[in-house]
Amino acid sequence: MSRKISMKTAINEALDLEMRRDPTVILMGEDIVGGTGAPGEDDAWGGVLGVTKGLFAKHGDRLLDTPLSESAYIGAAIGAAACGMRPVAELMFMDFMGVCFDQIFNQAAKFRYMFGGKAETPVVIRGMVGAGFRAAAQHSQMLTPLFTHIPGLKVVCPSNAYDAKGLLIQSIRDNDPVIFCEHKNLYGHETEVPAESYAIPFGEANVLRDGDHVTIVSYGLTVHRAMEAADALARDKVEAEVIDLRTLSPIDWDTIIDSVERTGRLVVVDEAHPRCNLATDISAFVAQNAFGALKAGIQMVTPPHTPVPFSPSLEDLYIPSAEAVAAAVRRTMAPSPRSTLAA
Amino acid sequence: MTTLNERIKPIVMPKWGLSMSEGKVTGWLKQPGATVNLGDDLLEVETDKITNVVEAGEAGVLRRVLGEPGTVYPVKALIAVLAEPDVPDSDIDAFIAGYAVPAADGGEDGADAGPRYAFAETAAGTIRYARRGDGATTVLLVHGFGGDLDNWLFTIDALAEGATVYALDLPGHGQSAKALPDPTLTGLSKAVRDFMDVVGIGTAHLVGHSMGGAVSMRTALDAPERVASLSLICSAGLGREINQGYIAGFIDATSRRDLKPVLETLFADTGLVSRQMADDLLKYKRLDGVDSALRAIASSMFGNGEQTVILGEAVGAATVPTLVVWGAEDRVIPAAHATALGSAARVEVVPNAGHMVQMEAAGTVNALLKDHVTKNA
Amino acid sequence: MTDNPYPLDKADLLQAYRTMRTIREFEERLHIDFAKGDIPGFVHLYAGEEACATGIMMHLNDNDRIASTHRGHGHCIAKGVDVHEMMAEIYGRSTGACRGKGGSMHIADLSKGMMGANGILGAGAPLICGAALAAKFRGDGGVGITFVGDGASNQGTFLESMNLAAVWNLPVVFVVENNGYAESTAMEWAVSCDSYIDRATGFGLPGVTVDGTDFFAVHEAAGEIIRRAREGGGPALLECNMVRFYGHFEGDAQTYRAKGEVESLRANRDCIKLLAQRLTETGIVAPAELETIDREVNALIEDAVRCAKAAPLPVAADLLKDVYVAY
Amino acid sequence: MAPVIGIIANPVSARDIRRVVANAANLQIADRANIVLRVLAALRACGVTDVLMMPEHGGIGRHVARGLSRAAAHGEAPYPAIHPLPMPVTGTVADTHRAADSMRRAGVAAIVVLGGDGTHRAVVAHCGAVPMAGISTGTNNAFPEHREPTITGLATGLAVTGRVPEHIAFAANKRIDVSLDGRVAEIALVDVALVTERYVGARALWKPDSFRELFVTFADPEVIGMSAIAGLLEPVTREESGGLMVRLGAPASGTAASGVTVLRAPIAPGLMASVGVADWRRMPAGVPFVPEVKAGSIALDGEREIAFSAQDRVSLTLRDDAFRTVNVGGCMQYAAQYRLLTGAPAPVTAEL
Repeated sequence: MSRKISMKTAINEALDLEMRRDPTVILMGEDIVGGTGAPGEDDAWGGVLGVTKGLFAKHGDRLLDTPLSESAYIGAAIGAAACGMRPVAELMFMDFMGVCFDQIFNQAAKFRYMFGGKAETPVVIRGMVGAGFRAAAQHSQMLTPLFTHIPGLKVVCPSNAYDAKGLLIQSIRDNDPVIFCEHKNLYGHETEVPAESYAIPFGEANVLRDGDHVTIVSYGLTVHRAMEAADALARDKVEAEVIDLRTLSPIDWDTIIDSVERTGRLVVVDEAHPRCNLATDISAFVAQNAFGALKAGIQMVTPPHTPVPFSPSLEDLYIPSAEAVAAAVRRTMAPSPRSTLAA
Repeated sequence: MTTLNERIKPIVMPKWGLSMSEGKVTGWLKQPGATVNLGDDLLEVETDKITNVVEAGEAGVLRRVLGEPGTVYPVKALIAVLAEPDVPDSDIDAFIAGYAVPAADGGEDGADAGPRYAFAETAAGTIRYARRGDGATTVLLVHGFGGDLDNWLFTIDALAEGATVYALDLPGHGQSAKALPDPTLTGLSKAVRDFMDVVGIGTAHLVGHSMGGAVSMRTALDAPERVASLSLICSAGLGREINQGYIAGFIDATSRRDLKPVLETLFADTGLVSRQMADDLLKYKRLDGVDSALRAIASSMFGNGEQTVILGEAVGAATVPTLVVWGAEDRVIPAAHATALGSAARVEVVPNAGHMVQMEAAGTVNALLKDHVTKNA
Repeated sequence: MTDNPYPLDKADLLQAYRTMRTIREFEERLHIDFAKGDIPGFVHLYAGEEACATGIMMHLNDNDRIASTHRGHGHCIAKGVDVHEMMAEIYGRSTGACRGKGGSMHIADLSKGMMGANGILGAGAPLICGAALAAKFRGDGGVGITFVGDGASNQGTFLESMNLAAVWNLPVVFVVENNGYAESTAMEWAVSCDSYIDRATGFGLPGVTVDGTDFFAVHEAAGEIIRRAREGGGPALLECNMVRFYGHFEGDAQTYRAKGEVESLRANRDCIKLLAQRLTETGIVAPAELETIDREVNALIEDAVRCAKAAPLPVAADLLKDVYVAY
Repeated sequence: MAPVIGIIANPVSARDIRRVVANAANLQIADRANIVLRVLAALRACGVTDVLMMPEHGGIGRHVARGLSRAAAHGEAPYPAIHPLPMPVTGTVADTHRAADSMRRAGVAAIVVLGGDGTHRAVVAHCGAVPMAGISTGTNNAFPEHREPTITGLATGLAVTGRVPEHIAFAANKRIDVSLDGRVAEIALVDVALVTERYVGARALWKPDSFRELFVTFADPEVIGMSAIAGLLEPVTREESGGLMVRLGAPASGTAASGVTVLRAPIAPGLMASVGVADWRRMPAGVPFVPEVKAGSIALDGEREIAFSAQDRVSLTLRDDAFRTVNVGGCMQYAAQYRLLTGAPAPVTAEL
């Protein structure tokens, strides 16, 4: 049975279904129950934006509110994972990883390798990412490249409710540590989502739109910008293929390369800060592995190299727009020096 | 208000299946002025699920072509006009000017107003089904391995013109329960009868595709009083051979890149496999329980690289009227199996069609099915 | 025949001695072999601190988890990690406890409840909170012990973990191994409130200080604290005052220590000498029995070194293995 | 010049296992430092200008120094000058021994002690005739009375500046000498318990099954610890001569036939234990007693200190008038009666 639900509801549903299926799944985080110990309602918030609302009523003590103490409880989630639990720890805003990154990248990510393959750390760390919430520099970043940099971590960033549910279920069932990035501006976005449980395998990009002229690769919110751009371009008979990466580590290189080999043009759209991000990574990979197929220089569409600004007038300029994506595509479609030479 | 000129026949954007609301004209196979015979290929229409050919339902001259290639039209939008050469142009222009596009899911068609799907709680678990039409005879459509009731996209509405048509999702398939109490042919046949009990079907004409054909045969053998006739489309259960690569490929594929070539095996025209078809199947295959259900069924029926249950001889000996239809280019189960029942069945092998012959040559297959059902009503 | 005045039977007493001797011999041998250049990387030796690990670990089973420090060899041996595998690991061999991927600072054996030595100081405390949380969910009575040096006790992770353990009432014991030096910096200078016990008190945890060179003192205090945790009494802190015979790491000239300090400690506060003295003076154990253990331990370490040196190094294919369970 | 006072504040008292087995209190370092400041303020108010202090690395001195420098920044002089003793810090009881010894040799008029029974015992062992003013910051605290430290400081100040007559200002105390093989090895201020555990371990006593014999200098039913056992049987005051000796047995044998009485006694803070009592009698002063237990350990003022075997010859002797303490209650009553605190303190000649 399939119905239209928001990404927020889809995440809640995934957590609920997995907690029902597997008693070792526990949830922890700041205010994920909300109101613990306070005189009012027990289940007051259900997460700062209500993503976990209602789960306490269903699963009780398996939801643990935590002190504002990220390095302690993220570490505890990792320790519990190494001892047979499947904790899903919420880092309210991924930006907060600054205070607990050691536990993520020096502990969780390395246990398996450093202990000679004898450890499994099936922890999921969920958190909000992305700009557009007028939340300013410390609550708006797309820090995905920091995680993809670290071997041992898996990094997921869904663009819609269907993917969010299936990818979160896979994240919980996965035996490696997973960083699950939820774009806060997509929480209200609705898609058809089956009521049943399903898992979307990691490392398989979703081709949202077929096209032969240019390949646009993105993830998270900017996937929608890419689709808007593709629709606009189609009116001018430019058919863009739009690839939603869904998981950033592992990443589906084959789909990217297959597409670029067909289209010969690549635009990568990344909401992360521009230096050493997914856009640069993908551009480099394609340049190294499919250079011969390229008919034009690769274009990257990213925010500027600045913190996320607060004022709406500035933040709107910061986030990559559909127009910027379309403009990038048009740059790749312009006659390149190579084709001029060939002519 | 123009008076209805019965000699002017509108060609409209067809509604294939239950979820289609619009379609894109991809190209005309007949040019304006051409003479069209019944069943001729008129144009190609692309939907989000599949690209298909629209066949002429009536004969005449293609007087006007209104549907622009590359343009999307709502269902029932007028895209061409057919008429005899002697109908004046002015009448045709007046007809076009007066044509009103009904709403896609308009209230003027009672059957469209109801829910697209229904669910029945049966002994075999929750079964999703669709019901169309309300004719006196009842037809039950049974899909094949890994399929669902949308495999009858081009079939269900055509048959519903003269019958009450049900299409169900077998257990482990579509949106029916994924747990399989019994993954054998007997178990699936039992589930079909459980479904008939719950929705109140006493006797039905069973139309089975592929594995659904075997399920239908099993049902006819086990409960002959409930099966008025059998229509077996590219059916399993009529010979040993089966394309094991297809079965394994279908089960193992987890990405569109893996699944698409597998799905292409199903069609003579591989271009018919759309992104949506692959995506929908992947969504289905990802559901909890599907993988194990498919593996259980496959190992029960197609173990060791061949079909394990052969029912041809038994069905041939039974008295149930049987139609066998096959796509000549079926790459899953060889068309040679069509003759397994010998003279006990009517056999039609459709050229230029593959395993999904009911989709690829919908007009032909629908006509054969209607004929078979009507004759044995 | 003398009756046993100790809270452990003779076999356990001998086992305690054997464990402490094994740690000492292991570390002394590394000290020598490191100086010869046989060992890659760097090692931090536990010599002098054996009574602490041994006295605590004798109360634990494989179901109990410990999170260790960079100075983890003693904890590993006392928790039951195989000495041959440890030695091979330190030599970077494929037969090592971590197949040569971890080295001295990351020896782990989760099957023994040893969650790893840790190169990040203070990082074990949150992890052990998680282990204790898992034990609490399973209801198996397991406890978690995290070790921290006097230096790393200043880490936010350690302090946050005491708070979390108290808030969640976790069966965790925070063991501060106070050897007086954070690398080269004196504890007295670096710890603001001057007392780990006061810090624990600040989080609502009881704190106990014992003489970490006295096996029986550690054993008895740890026993009570661990039992309290198992019974749901919540977290506690145990401070063991102990002595470090060697430098922070091998190669440390220790010029920050007073002249004669180490010699005096070796003469007067050697926990193994003290234990041996107690065992023999009460007549429970004959000196010859300890000598036998000394010989056996010596042979064990000798064999571990021999095997480690003979063992194969990891090969190129191992470089890419075990980054993920599946990727 | 005014008399000089010594202060010995033990930073590591009240850290033992009784926090886990009996929920005993912990007095934080900052609190101990505040006590020292309160004592200093009272001493200064009495005219004391110089204090010798035992150095330690537990942080008390550092906190005290902060208090002093803050006062100096305000331009106030509420405290005497502090002179740390020039001695190495080992962090062990040897520091207390050495400090008490140094202070005695420096001629201090009194030593203010912050600690539990163990710290006071360590001071008494080396302070000779110098009177001691005890402030309880330890676990068991049968010896030092529970009192606001400011008052203890005040009484000490009044006593050492000669404004309270000596016979009122100071009191005599008893102690028990523990001899091993004819030599006094240790002393106890309140109680000596013989237990069967033959190891010192975590020191504290909390397992009554191992208790065998108890010797106390006084038996006060209002105090905590081993002496509470005696106090609940037959009170003996601090002032009268002699103490009490009690034979203990396993409470399990506490049946009518065995002649053992079961006594419920607060043997540690928050720890009520059932103790089997065989019999008890007065312990006269000056008479050596050889305990019946042949092997085990000797606990002094509630902590196991010495393990002994059948080869060791142990004897216990109670001594009256063994050391002097400031009689805080007496001093304050006298101060009230004679309005000692109604004027500015008169300058007093230093005795150093």
